[in-house]
This record gives sequence, C-alpha cells and structure tokens, in this order.
Amino acid sequence: MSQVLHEIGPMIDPQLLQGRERDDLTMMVAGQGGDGSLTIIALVSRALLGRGYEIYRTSNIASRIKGGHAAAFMRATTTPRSSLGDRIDILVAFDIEAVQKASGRLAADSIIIFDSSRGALPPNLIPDTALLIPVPFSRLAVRDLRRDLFKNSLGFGLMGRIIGLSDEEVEDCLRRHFKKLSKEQFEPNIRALREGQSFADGAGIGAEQSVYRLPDQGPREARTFITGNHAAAMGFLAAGGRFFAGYPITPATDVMNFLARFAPPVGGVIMQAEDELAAINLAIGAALTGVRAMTASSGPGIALMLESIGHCGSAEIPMVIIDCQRAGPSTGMPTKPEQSDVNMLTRSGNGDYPRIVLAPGNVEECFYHGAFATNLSQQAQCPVILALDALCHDSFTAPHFDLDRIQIDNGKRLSADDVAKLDAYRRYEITEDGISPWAVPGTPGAMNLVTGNERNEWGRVSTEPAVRVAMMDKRSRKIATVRPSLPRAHEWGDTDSPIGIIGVGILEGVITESVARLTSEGLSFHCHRPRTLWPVLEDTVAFVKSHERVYIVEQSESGQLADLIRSAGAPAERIRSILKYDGLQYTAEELVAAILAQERAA
Amino acid sequence: MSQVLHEIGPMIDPQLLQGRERDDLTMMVAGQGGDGSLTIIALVSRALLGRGYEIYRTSNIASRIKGGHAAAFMRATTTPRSSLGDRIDILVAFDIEAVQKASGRLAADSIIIFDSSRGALPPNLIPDTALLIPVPFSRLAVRDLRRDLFKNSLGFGLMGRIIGLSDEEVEDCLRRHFKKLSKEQFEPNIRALREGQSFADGAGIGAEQSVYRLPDQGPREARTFITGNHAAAMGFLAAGGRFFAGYPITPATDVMNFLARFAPPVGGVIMQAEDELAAINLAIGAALTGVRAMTASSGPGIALMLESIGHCGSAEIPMVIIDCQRAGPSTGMPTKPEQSDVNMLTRSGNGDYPRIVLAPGNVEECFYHGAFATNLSQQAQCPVILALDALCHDSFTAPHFDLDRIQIDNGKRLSADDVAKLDAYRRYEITEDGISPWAVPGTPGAMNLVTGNERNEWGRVSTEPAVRVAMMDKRSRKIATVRPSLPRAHEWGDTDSPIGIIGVGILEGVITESVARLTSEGLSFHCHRPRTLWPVLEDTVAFVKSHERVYIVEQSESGQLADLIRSAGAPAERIRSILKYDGLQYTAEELVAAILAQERAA
Amino acid sequence: MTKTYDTGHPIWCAGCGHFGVKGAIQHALDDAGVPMHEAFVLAGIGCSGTVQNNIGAYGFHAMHGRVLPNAIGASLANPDLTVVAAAGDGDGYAIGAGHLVHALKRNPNLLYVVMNNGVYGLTKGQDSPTKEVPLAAPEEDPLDAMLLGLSIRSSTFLARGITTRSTQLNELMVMGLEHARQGKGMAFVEVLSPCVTYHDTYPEWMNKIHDVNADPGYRAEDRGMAFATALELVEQDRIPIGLIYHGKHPSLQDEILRELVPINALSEEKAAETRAHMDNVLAAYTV
Amino acid sequence: MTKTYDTGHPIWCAGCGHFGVKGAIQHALDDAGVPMHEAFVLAGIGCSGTVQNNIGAYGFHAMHGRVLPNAIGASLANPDLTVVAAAGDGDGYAIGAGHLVHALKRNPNLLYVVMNNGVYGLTKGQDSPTKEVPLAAPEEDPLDAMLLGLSIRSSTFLARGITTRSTQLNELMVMGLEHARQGKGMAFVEVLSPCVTYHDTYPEWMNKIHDVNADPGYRAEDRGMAFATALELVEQDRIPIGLIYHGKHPSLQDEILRELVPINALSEEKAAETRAHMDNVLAAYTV
Ligand SMILES: Cc1ncc(C[n+]2csc(CCOP(=O)(O)OP(=O)(O)O)c2C)c(N)n1
Ligand SMILES: Cc1ncc(C[n+]2csc(CCOP(=O)(O)OP(=O)(O)O)c2C)c(N)n1
Ligand code: SF4
Ligand code: SF4
Ligand SMILES: [Mg+2]
Ligand SMILES: [Mg+2]
Repeated sequence: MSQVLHEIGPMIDPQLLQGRERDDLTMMVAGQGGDGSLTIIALVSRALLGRGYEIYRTSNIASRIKGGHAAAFMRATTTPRSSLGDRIDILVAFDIEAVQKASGRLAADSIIIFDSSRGALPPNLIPDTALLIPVPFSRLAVRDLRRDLFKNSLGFGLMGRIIGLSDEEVEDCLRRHFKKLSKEQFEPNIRALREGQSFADGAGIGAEQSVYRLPDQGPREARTFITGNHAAAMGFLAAGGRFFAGYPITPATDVMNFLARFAPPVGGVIMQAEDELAAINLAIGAALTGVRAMTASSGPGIALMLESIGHCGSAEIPMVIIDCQRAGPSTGMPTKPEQSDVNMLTRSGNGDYPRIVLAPGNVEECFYHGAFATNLSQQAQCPVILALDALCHDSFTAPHFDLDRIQIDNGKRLSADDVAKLDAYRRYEITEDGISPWAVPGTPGAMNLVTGNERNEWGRVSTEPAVRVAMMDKRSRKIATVRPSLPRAHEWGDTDSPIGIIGVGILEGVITESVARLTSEGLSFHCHRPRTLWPVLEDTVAFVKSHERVYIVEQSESGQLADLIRSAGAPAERIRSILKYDGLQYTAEELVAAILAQERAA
Repeated sequence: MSQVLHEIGPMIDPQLLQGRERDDLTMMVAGQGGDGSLTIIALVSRALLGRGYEIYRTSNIASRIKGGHAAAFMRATTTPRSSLGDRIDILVAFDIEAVQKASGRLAADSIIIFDSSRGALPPNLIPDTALLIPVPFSRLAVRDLRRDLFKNSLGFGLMGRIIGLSDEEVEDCLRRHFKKLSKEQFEPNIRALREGQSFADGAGIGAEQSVYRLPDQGPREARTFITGNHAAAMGFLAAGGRFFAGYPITPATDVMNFLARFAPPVGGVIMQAEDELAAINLAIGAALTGVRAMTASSGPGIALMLESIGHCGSAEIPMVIIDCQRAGPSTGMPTKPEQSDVNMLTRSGNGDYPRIVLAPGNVEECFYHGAFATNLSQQAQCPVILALDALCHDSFTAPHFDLDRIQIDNGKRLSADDVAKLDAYRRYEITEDGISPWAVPGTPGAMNLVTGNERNEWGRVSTEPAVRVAMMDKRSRKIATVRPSLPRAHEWGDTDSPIGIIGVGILEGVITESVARLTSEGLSFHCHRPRTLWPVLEDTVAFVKSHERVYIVEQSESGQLADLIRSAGAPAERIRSILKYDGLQYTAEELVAAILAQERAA
Repeated sequence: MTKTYDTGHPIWCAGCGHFGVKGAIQHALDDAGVPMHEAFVLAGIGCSGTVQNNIGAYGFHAMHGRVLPNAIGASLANPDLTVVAAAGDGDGYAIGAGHLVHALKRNPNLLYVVMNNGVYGLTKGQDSPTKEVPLAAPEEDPLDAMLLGLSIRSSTFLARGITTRSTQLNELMVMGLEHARQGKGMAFVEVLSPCVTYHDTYPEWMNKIHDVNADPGYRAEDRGMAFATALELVEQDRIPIGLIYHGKHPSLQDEILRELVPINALSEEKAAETRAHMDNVLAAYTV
Repeated sequence: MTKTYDTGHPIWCAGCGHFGVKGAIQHALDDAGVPMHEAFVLAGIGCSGTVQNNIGAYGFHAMHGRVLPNAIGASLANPDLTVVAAAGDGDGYAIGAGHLVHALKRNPNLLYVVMNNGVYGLTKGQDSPTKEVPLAAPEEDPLDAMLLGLSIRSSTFLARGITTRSTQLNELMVMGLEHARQGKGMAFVEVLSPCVTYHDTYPEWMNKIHDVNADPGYRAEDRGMAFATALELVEQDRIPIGLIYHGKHPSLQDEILRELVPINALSEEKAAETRAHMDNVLAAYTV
C-alpha cells in the first residue's frame, strides 16, 4: 500500500521533507477539460522559468470543449529537452481517470495529489512507494464562485510548497499570470492560494520545507519561451510577412491568433477566411502584388489547399504555408501530434512542380526557418512549406531569438526603374537559374500575364511542346538554384558508429536523450536530422549509405520519412523503421526499448 | 521539290496508283478547332474498322473552343497498337500550321492534302518525295451553308479514293455516322462526298485506283472499339455501379456523359455537382447507404478531392475514383496526356490510410478494372482509384468485352437476418482480415456511427492510444487481405535479358513496338507493366532486383513512377529514367532513340 | 436484440444550446414514428457535429462543411431513409456556404438543421459568419441564412427557432421533418443555439427575436412578403423566427429519380433486364 | 518603352457575348482613366476566364472558382490598384458560390464581373447553375445572382447588363468601377453574355429582359423594393436588368486596413518603428 496522507490525518513523513534535489522533474496535471490543468502547469512553468530552468511544456487534450480528459505536462531540466521524462514525478489528478492515464508512468517515489471530493482512489493504480495526498478540491471549491480558477490557485499553492517555491515567489507568479484580472476578480485567487498553502501547512509541508528542491540556477542570459507556432509566425513577421489568411483548425489556429495580435500594428493584414480554399487564395491574391503572404492549417485543411499550392508552383507565386501536422487520416485525432503529412507535403498536387518543405526541429528553428521561408518564397517564387509536428503547440525554452539575424530579401523583384531599362519585359523569361525577374502589378510599363496553365515567356497560354519543356525545365532549375542554400541536416553523436539514427522535427530531443542512455548499454550512434524534407538533400542519402544500418524514427504508421529517403536513392536494406502512431509523443524510455529490441534482433 | 498535283493540272503519276499495300497506316487531319478534323478521322476509322483493321485513334487539341490548333490521328494496323506510327502517311491539312506541326513526322512518300484556298504552301515544309494534293476546301465550302460538315464529307470522299475504299463503302460509312441527321441535313454531305470523289476523278484517282491498298482482313470476331473513359464507366455499370456524381473537367467529362446516357435506364443516378468537393461528397453520401458509387475527375479536381478521399480511407467508405490524368502542374495543359498524378494518387492526403490505385494498360483493362475496382471498393471498404492516362480519351480496338466475366460481390455486407443473429453489432469491429462486417442505414437493428475521426469499434470518437493503434492496424490489414487479388504486372519480352523496361498504362504499346525494333539492333529486353500502382507489389521490386539495369519509361518530368518503385525498396542504382513531359505521346521512334542513347552511354 | 452503440451523453458544456436542438430532432423523429434504423442523421464537424452520436439512429460524421452533399447523396440513393443533416454555423455558412446555395436550389427531400451560435465552438471561439460584430471586420453584417434561403427560388421550407422556445422549435422541427418525408423537398431549420462558453448570446437573442408567425397577416407561402418582413426586422436589429417560408417546388427526387426505389440493393428480379441493357450498351461499341 | 505582352485577339467564337463584356471592361477602365499598370484584371477558368489576356493590364488567371478570394487579397494588399475580377457563371456560381456569398458579405473595393451564358463554354456545353432547364434536373430553377446578392446585407452594388445593350452595359460597368475605385465596396455586375456555340440564348433573352430602371418609381437604394421587383419579374419568367441595387456599407478596406497604403513594399522609413515593434513582440516571450 502506498502512503496516504489523510485529509485530516497523520502528517507527512518528515523524512520526505528533506527536499530531494532535482535537475529534471516531470509533472502532470490532469482531469476533465475545463478543470484548469493547463493553468496549473502554466503557473508552475512560470515559477521555474524564473528559477532559470529549461522548460518543456505540452498537453494532451481531447478535441472537445468541456469534458473529455485533458492533461498538461511540464518538464523542468537544466539542459534543454523536448520530451517528457520517462516517469512522472508529480501528478495532480482531478479525477480517477487522470490517475488511470498516468498509472503506468508514475515514478516509484512520485507524489500524487488527488481530488478526493468524490471518494477515494481505487487500489493498485499508483506505485506502493508513492505518496498520495488527497485534497478535496471540488468540495473546497464549492465555497467559491469561480470554481475553476479556485482549483488552479489552490493547487498551485500546494504545489509551490511541494517543489519548494517561496510563498512570495508563488504569489508573484499568480499576480503576473492573472494580471489582466480586476482586483475583485483576482482576490479569490489569492484566497485560494492561501487555502492551498494552509492545506500544506496542515499536512506538515511548511513554508521552509518541501518534498523537492529545485535550486535557483542563478543569473542567465535572456531566453525565449514559446511554441513552434508562435515562433514560426514571429519569423514570418520579422522577415517582412504582412499578409496572412487562415481558417480555424486545431492545432494551427494559434498562428492566426499570433498574427492577428502582432501584425496589424506594422500594417499587416490578417483575415479569417470562409474556408481553406479562400484562405490560401486570399494569400495568393496578396502575394501576386508582391506582399509576403502566408497561410497555415493542419492536415485536412492542407489537403483542401493542394490544388492551390500546385498553382503557386506552376504560376510561380511566392507562398509560405505552415502545416501543423496532427494525427490523421482525415479528421483523425485533431489534438494529437503526428508526422504523417510528409507524403502530402513533399509529393502531392497534380503534376510536377517546384516546392520546398522545411522541417524545423526546435522553436529556435521555427523562428529562423519561418523567416528563411519567407525570403526563400520570394527568391524562388514558389511555395515554401514548414512542416511542424508536436513542436507547433508545445512550449520550449530556447536561446533568445536574434532579430538582427533576420534580413529581408526580395529576390529578383524589379522596380519601375529596373523595368524602364529593359527592352521587353516577360514575366516568365527563361533564365539560367530558372528564376524570372518579377514586376508586380502597379509597376509602370511591366504589364504581364500570370497563369497556372502552361505558357510562353509572356505568360500567354501555350501547349507548344518546345515551350512546355523549356518552362518545366526552367521551373525545376529554380530548385537547383536555391538548393545550396537549403538547411542541411543536423548531425551529432558518434561519427565513427556504424549505426545511424534519422528523425525529423521534434524527435531530435528524444533521440538525443535515448542515445545518451544507450551509451550505457555500450551502444553508440550517429544521428542525423534532415532540416529540409523536400528536395531530399544528398547528405541524407549519403548518411544512409555510409552506415551499416540506419534507424528511421518517425511518427507515422507507414513510415513516410523512410519512404521518402528510399525514393531519393538510399539503399532500402540499410533502413529500419521505428514507427509510432498512437497519438502520443515518443519518450526516451520507449525509443531506447525500440532500438534495443531491433539491435538485439540484428 | 516535292510532286505537286495542281488543282487543275497534271494528273497524278499513274505509277503511284499501283496501290501500295499496307498493314500499318498513320493518318493525320489537322486545322483550326472546328475545322472538323475529328470527324474525318472518325469516318476513316469507321471504314477501316469495317475492313477488319485494328484502329488506334487519338487527337491533339487546344483547350479552347474554336480556333487553336486541333489535330486528329488514326493508325490502322493488323496487330493491335496503342501509339501512332513514327511517320505520317497521309496528312489532311486545313492550314499551314497543320503542315508545320506535322512537318518533322511526314513519311518520305507521304500524301499531303492541303487546303489551298488561302494560298500555296511555303517551301521546305514537306519531304521532296511527298505528294502534295492542293484542294481548295474552303473555297469549295462557301458554296454550302454547313461549311464544316461539308469540308469533312468532301475530305472523306477524296480520302476514300486515296486509300482504296469503294464508293459504296464510303457512302455507307457516311450514312451510319450521320444517322441522327434528318434527310435535309444529310443531303449536303452526300453532295460534298461526291464533290470529293469527283475531285479525285479529276486528279486521275478513279474508283478502281488508289494510292494505298488496305485489303479487307476478312471475317472477324466481334470487337469493341472504345475509349478508356467509356470502357471504365461501362465496367463500373456492369459491376453494379449505380451512383455517379462529377463536375465537368477535361478529359474526365466523358465518364459522366457515358453514365448520364446509360445508367438511368437501370436505375442509376447521375449528378452534375456544383464542384468537385460536392461531387465526391454526393458519392460518399450515396456510398454510405451501400450503393456502388463513383466520381471522376482530372488533376486539379482530384487535388480538391484529397481530403475526401482520405475520409473514405479513414471512415471505411467504398469509393471508386477515376483520375483522367492530364498534363500538370495546376491547370497545366488540360487536353494533353501525362502520367504525373502518380504521386498524388498513391501518397497524398493527410495521414496514413488504405487505398488502392490501379493503372489499366488498354481499354480492355479499363473495362475489367473498372468492374474490379467497383467490387474491390465494397470488399475492402476503401477508396479504389483508376489512374488513366492518354488511354482515357483515345479509342482503341479490343477483343469484345465479356459481360459474363463480371460478377457482383458485396463483400461483408450484412442483411437484416445476418444482423439478427448477432449479439452486438459494431461498425468498426476489429477483425483478423481488417474488414468489418457492414450493415448500411435502413438495416433493422444495426444502428451505428461512421466517422473520419479515430474511433472505437462502435464508431465512437476515441483517442485512446491502444484503440488508435488497433484501428490503424486494422485498416492497414485490409490492404494485406486484398493484396493477393490485386492485378499483377504484365511481363513480356526476353525473360533472359539482363535489361528491363518498366512502364505503365498506355505505354505498353509503344514499349512493345520499340522493343521489337531494338531486336534488330541486337538488343533484347524484358518488359514489365505494373497494373497496380498502390500498393507497390513485390513483383515490381523483384523485377528491378533481377535485372542489371531497368529503364523506367514514363510521362512525368520528375520520374514519379521511378520514385515510387525506389521507395518500395528497388535498388536505385539499377534504375534509369526515361521521361517525357512535352504533352505529346511517346512514339516508338523516340523511345527507341532514348533507349539506344542510354544503352550506348552505358 | 442485437446490441448497438450506446447513445450515451452529449459532450457539450452544461447549458449549451445544442442540447435543445438534439431534443427537437429526437422529438420530430419520434413524432413521425420513424424507426431508428430508418433514420440517418448526418452531421458536420463542430460541437454541433456530434449530435448524431446521441440519438440512436444511423449516424455519420461528415467532413467539415460537406454534410449537405453527403445527405443529398444518401437521400437519392435510398429514398426510404429519413435523412437529417445537421451542422454548425461555421460548418454550414462558412466552409459549407456554396453547398447550401446549391442544396436549396436542388430541393432534396431532407431536413437540414443548422445550430447557429455565432461562433466556432469546437475550435474555441472564433467568429462565425453569423457573429454580429466580427473581430476581423467590425462592421461586417452577419449572414442571415433565412434571407439567403429566400433568394433561392426553389427553396421550399425555411424556418428559424431558438432553443429557449422549445414548443415552437419542436413544432418547426416536426413540420420540417414532415415536409422532407412527404417528398416536398428540403426543410431548412436554423436554430439559435447559444454557446455558453465562447459567446453567450442568450440574453441578447432573447431581446432580439421576433416571431413572424405572431402576425396573423403573415403569409409564409409568400416569398416576397417573407423577404420583406425578414429584411425589415433584420434592419431593425431584430431576429425573425418562426416559419419564415413554406412553398412548393418539385423536389430533386421528383426530378432525378425514375423510381423511388433504393438503389443500394441490386434487385435480383431486374437482373435479366439489367443484363439486356448492358448488352445493348456494349453493342454500341461493337465493331 | 519596354515592350510588354501582345494583347492579341480573343480566342472566343465569332459572336460570343464575351467580346462585349471585354469591351465594356475596357471602356470602364478607359473612362476612369486608369493607367494599364494600375489595373489588375483577374479571371477564373472558362472561356470567360481568358478576358484578361486581351486588355493590356496586369492579368491573372486564377484557379477555377477562386478568383474572388484572389481579387480580395490583391485589393487589400495594394489599395492603389484598380482590381477587376471576372468569371463565368460556372466559375462564379457553381464552384465559386461560397466565395461569392462571403465576398458580398465583406464588400471589398473591387469590380466583379460575371459573364453569364447559362452554360459551361470551355468544357463544351454542360449546364451551369443559371441554365434555365438543366439537363440533370429538368425543373431546378436557375440561380438568380441578383436575388442572391440582395439577400446579403452588406452588398452595395448589384447590376445586370446584357451584351446586346452595350450603352447600358457600358454605363453599368463605369458606375461599378467607380464604386469600387471610390472605396465604396464591391460592385457586382452580371452580364448576360450568350454562348453562341453551346447555348445560344440571344433570342430568348432578348424577349425576357426587363430594365428595372425604366420604371421611374424604382429606387435602387431600396433593398426591399429591389428584391420584390426582381422576384416578381423572375417569377414571371422575365430577367431583371439594370442597376438593381446601389447602397452604402463600410467596405472591407474600411474595416480591416489601418491605412490605405500598399503593403507590398516594405517602407524603409518605417524600418525603425517596425524593429521596435518586433522587439516588443519578442519581449512578450522573453524569460
Ligand atoms: C477542413 C477543416 N477545416 C477546419 C476544421 C476545424 N474545425 C472543426 S469544427 C470547426 C468550426 C466549428 O464551428 P461551427 O460549425 O459553428 O460548430 P460549433 O462548434 O459552433 O457547434 C472548425 C473550423 C476541420 N475540422 N476541417
Ligand atoms: C477544379 C477545376 N474543375 C473543373 C475545371 C474544368 N473547367 C474549366 S472551365 C469550366 C467551366 C466553365 O464555365 P463558365 O465558368 O460558365 O465559363 P464559360 O466557359 O461559360 O465562359 C470548368 C468546369 C477546372 N479547370 N478546374
Ligand atoms: S463550446 Fe459552446 S457550442 Fe461547444 S459545447 Fe460548449 S457551449 Fe456548446
Ligand atoms: S464556346 Fe461559347 S462561351 Fe466559349 S467562346 Fe464559344 S461562344 Fe463563347
Ligand atoms: Mg457555431
Ligand atoms: Mg458560362
């Protein structure tokens, strides 16, 4: 039987209150949607950011409004991480379902704060060695009108004591978090906070004692704490992006929200369209005038946009597209991450056309790639897609973004003066680098025709075979032209190892952690994270060729990334797929096990 | 200087009128759209079909209504062919552009009938050894009100003499072709026909003489002469297809036209939708009730349907989709064939879902695959796509279709009685073969929920990881289940040759012809035409592995088929791509040259 | 009896208007005595798009915006089914607007219920086309789907209810279902169904609604009067509710179906006839 | 002078109504004195969708059905442009119907011209939504886009002309362009533009048209009267033409743009301001 701290019962074992010092702590708060799990995690994150920790924050919510299980997670570490710890150290559970969900992942010495209002926890759900703290959240909450906020603040008060935050720190966090509330609205939260603290007192967890200790990491450089969605949108804005049209869809809506807030002050135009077809076509209309334009969506919405993306490729219209990948197929699991739009992004639409697909691996890259994509779309006059995964809605700490690194490059844009010097202006001039000088509507003397039909240099529809071939070749030369500037893969680990691991996007973090652990099993790996998904760059094929065997780790049932890499010419017999498609993110523990299983079989 | 038969001038060299006997004749009729080129070719085809020849008929038209170059072609042979001859034997040219377009492809001893109304032909467009017959079509035509019909019939009259058809045969053809015209409408055509014949008389080409001789091939089994579009639609109808919704698009509209004519008499419902999204979703609605439903479109329209196709894959809705591939990207070249939707069809849509893509290689296969796809969609409860290429609008002779071979298989459909025997009915029951028994709305006692979200067996939305994995696995097992029944590749040629050739769809014909010619260069080849594009079947990978080098011939700029085959695990270093993307079809001459060039370089 | 899916509890927030809409649909099905297995409830995506899960009929969860084409396809394929399509205002009036225009134009035999809450509930609170003061464009007037419906000449049944007036709502729903079941075409019932979580319009709407049928002079069969009345109300910032329009027009089924028989089962008796037809079809291509 | 594309000859059949529409657009641009480089003519796909090739302005060939979103995007991005969107009745009323509803609702500053010929010309003669007796459903009433336009409360300019009455057509086009250029919103001009090849409606339409402005009592600023008049005519199987409706409503540009400056050039002067803003944005995420 696990230890139970009765509501009014034996005080907590003082031995526990020595304060276990930690540089890596994973916390989960869960209950029904609306229980406020996200808020508690946000508050704790804020406090620990203040103490200089690296924070990874994620959530796991049902695609329904109220009701449905919702869980929020946070991991605080001293080195940056982008996955949860294997084990949950602290769980705040607002219902039994929350404990059930966490059950298999609770650390042996975990602390479980359980809402005991509706009865006790059934047996055998938590480790024998765990400490259970029943708290009648709901019963306490009925005293207050704003129940959810109440629960949050109460929970946070208790939590502060458990992880050894000072009461001032905690109150300060609460104030900053709710700074938009009026004094009257805020007051009950403070009361609830105190309630949580006095509950802790009652249990013997005084202001100076705590179960965990997370010492302040001392003064630090400024860092950025952000989701991939916001970071990419910020990159777009910083690189001169000024037009965005979108249609709400989980988990892409946040890109629109960010821009709706931050773009208008610098003249940006943000539109919520009537559907995805309108969204991308509004952006196309704007892009035709030379504005840097973007849209964002998720799988089902991107699928609707494919004709239009191909049109940008054909008609040579710059366009930035963010795909916040979610678990498919079809509506699938809107709130769950996946990496299964790789096929769609890299190879879809009718016919052959130039496009570029980037896959940032962390929020910093989301920012810089967002800016890079914005410029690149102008330089190459074609669609540039950012393929995000769980990165899109998870928050991470990252080195402070450097706005000075962002330049604005208009590519081959012609001004009126440039045009005046020309004998003739042809929108689709055949050039060696495949990119035609571009004069946008409004430019005197450079009237031209833009079309998605095959055309001659003037933009007049033509199906003349020689013209057609010249135009196809020109368009494909663009990709050759920009190819050298595309982000190469990030490689790390043991360069001498005959075993390689490939993964994209958010998986870098969990691969790094797994490899570190596998080292203790005597295994070493060379790791490779492509940052450009399309075109597939030579370095990825070369990586596969230069290793005896390569694990391609991905979140897709069919192994779309492996498929892509094989199609680029990497030898199939060296590739082993490690696939995950249960809607959850990889944990290091799981990945280590998967690799070990295959290594042992090998 | 080429021989010229002046309008009223020297009679044709009697030596020419010995009648060159031919078992392979290619003819082209071209001019501005509306000149009636298609009609003359249709009339000649009809006549030669009557003489027992195999006919391949194609056209090359601009995507505009009147005006724009339009050319119709016909090849008559004694063995079936699906490409034109290298050289045009007879050209009817209504303008200079027509001669220019044909210029490089005219046989040395070709006959050129040129509309001389607007002046003479500029020099050097036709071979010195060709025979030019100037005919003032337009001038003669002004005498008649129905000018286009007049030109056609006049041209056909003259043509009949040139290829040695009897005047009765010719008149009979004309009558049958215009059988829907009233007597008054038809009369001028007969007059025009006679005019053509007397023009021939004037030139010395009498009723008993001719430039070519195409002897009657004697009595023959009944054959089918049809386009791929019509054949596939017929297969659908024969296999019980009863609901079709589409939206007009070149070159898919003909599928709708066929069904609008032939489905309603057997209770079929055909709808022209407001767009492609409505089209496939009308079909989905019908399919949900258990009707065999289909839609058809071309690249841009299919791109719009991708979300919905994925929905069929996810929600397990049977659906037949015909893609009449045309040259992309985007609007591209609507009237030109290509094979560049392979990527989109096999790997698009968000997430991973089951689908099957078939690529018939001739009109016979269009018919049987159309029927097979209709049944398969019911058996596997997923989308089944037919990828057509130039096949879709070209006409071919084929062995008579055998309706007795078409069975109707409902797969795991449950009747009310079946349901009554069950304890419980779950729409998405996890089964070993991945296919769940299906009770459609209206079936007593089997109420169920169908959704494109991830769900449990009852059809209730669920994101429970274990449920999710079980459902993904179940759906992918379906493909494993039906895989053995999917059409294997057709292989032919020299099984001992170390050199392989792969091509899909209509390319079989031109590959066969090219290989026959290459034999005389001392080269032999083993040929392989996949009939299932997705899943990629083992035999294709094995084929690449068992040859030293394999040419993959396709109509796509990026080599989508090669890409697909590599991704399935075929060794990249053995694959050589031969690509064509000029909007024209391969000719044997061109393919022979392309293969020889690579062989010599090897 | 074969066990089927559990109709369970809706996932909506307490107080959500959609409960009332579900109730009214259920009431209408009951009232018409439709056995559950003959009812087919198709819904779009949104909070509204889950209504089919809790009714007990055959249910289908369409893609966002596509429920009308789906429902039309089903109603043509099996005229024996009672087809109910349900959508949210985002689903039906934003991404689905084009299909709405064409569905009204076709007048298929089905009941179409739109749960209008002026907001995108499921995606957490963005403006919908009926939102009164959209964030994006402060003075963009909300779409009034009754006016839109009146502008399509083959529309035959247009009504608006509100969840707070359940008697009227039930009546409208019963009439609408009857209209569809009697083969008179498409019954389009919009329901003001507030979203208490993101856009609580109860108080506002209660003040604004005006029942057009309260005026004894109102003739719902007069399209011109209906438009004039609704327009006037809307211009006074009021919301017309009630049976707005009820007219006659051949239904899609009248036009397109040769017989009102389900085509989802291939009848054995007709096999010979069918085969003879196919022989003829093939003959047209025989040389 | 820099040579630009050759405006050449339209590809239409002799006698096609679209010639007249092109003429009227050109006339309106001339009349307003719009320099060719400031005019942006976007067109859909169809025979109608080639009109931009022969005008001499900046031209864009949209995807089928998407020309309105494209034109709105352009008009927002560069308010200095005179934006003309053109479409066929298939492009605009079938695949584009949803966008039409929402464009009217938004009221962007542009001229939208639909060439209505009751048929899909380019794809060779299928019925369009305005076809009077559709093949598929013999009694499906044709869509009347003026009625539809009237049902959207933020519509501001609705007119219908016919190519055979070029004076009126020119006038309507001039007024419409002015409306858009003066920032009053979207001018929607439908033109009856017969397809002589697949659906020659000249004789029929000549008999059916009725100029609403001929009645001195007609008040185009009265939406209710406009609807009632148009409905009555349509129900008598006549086709209302003329300036159907002309009203006032803030335009999309009024609502959404802070300043009427093109955002396609990033102004150098504002660089510092922009940078300061970005610093603030970043600060919101700085820990
Ligand atoms: C193609 C596509 N785009 C976007 C979404 C995301 N989405 C889900 S529901 C919804 C809108 C819901 O609003 P509404 O239809 O008004 O229903 P409510 O939730 O208000 O009942 C959206 C945009 C989606 N599922 N699919
Ligand atoms: C997505 C898509 N679907 C279908 C088509 C085929 N298509 C080209 S033009 C057209 C309709 C043309 O009709 P309309 O808009 O009335 O123009 P018109 O030719 O009559 O002027 C269609 C369906 C297409 N190009 N793209
Ligand atoms: S969010 Fe709004 S619409 Fe959705 S269930 Fe809650 S109250 Fe209803
Ligand atoms: S087909 Fe009709 S719409 Fe097209 S150009 Fe000819 S007359 Fe005009
Ligand atoms: Mg809503
Ligand atoms: Mg038209």
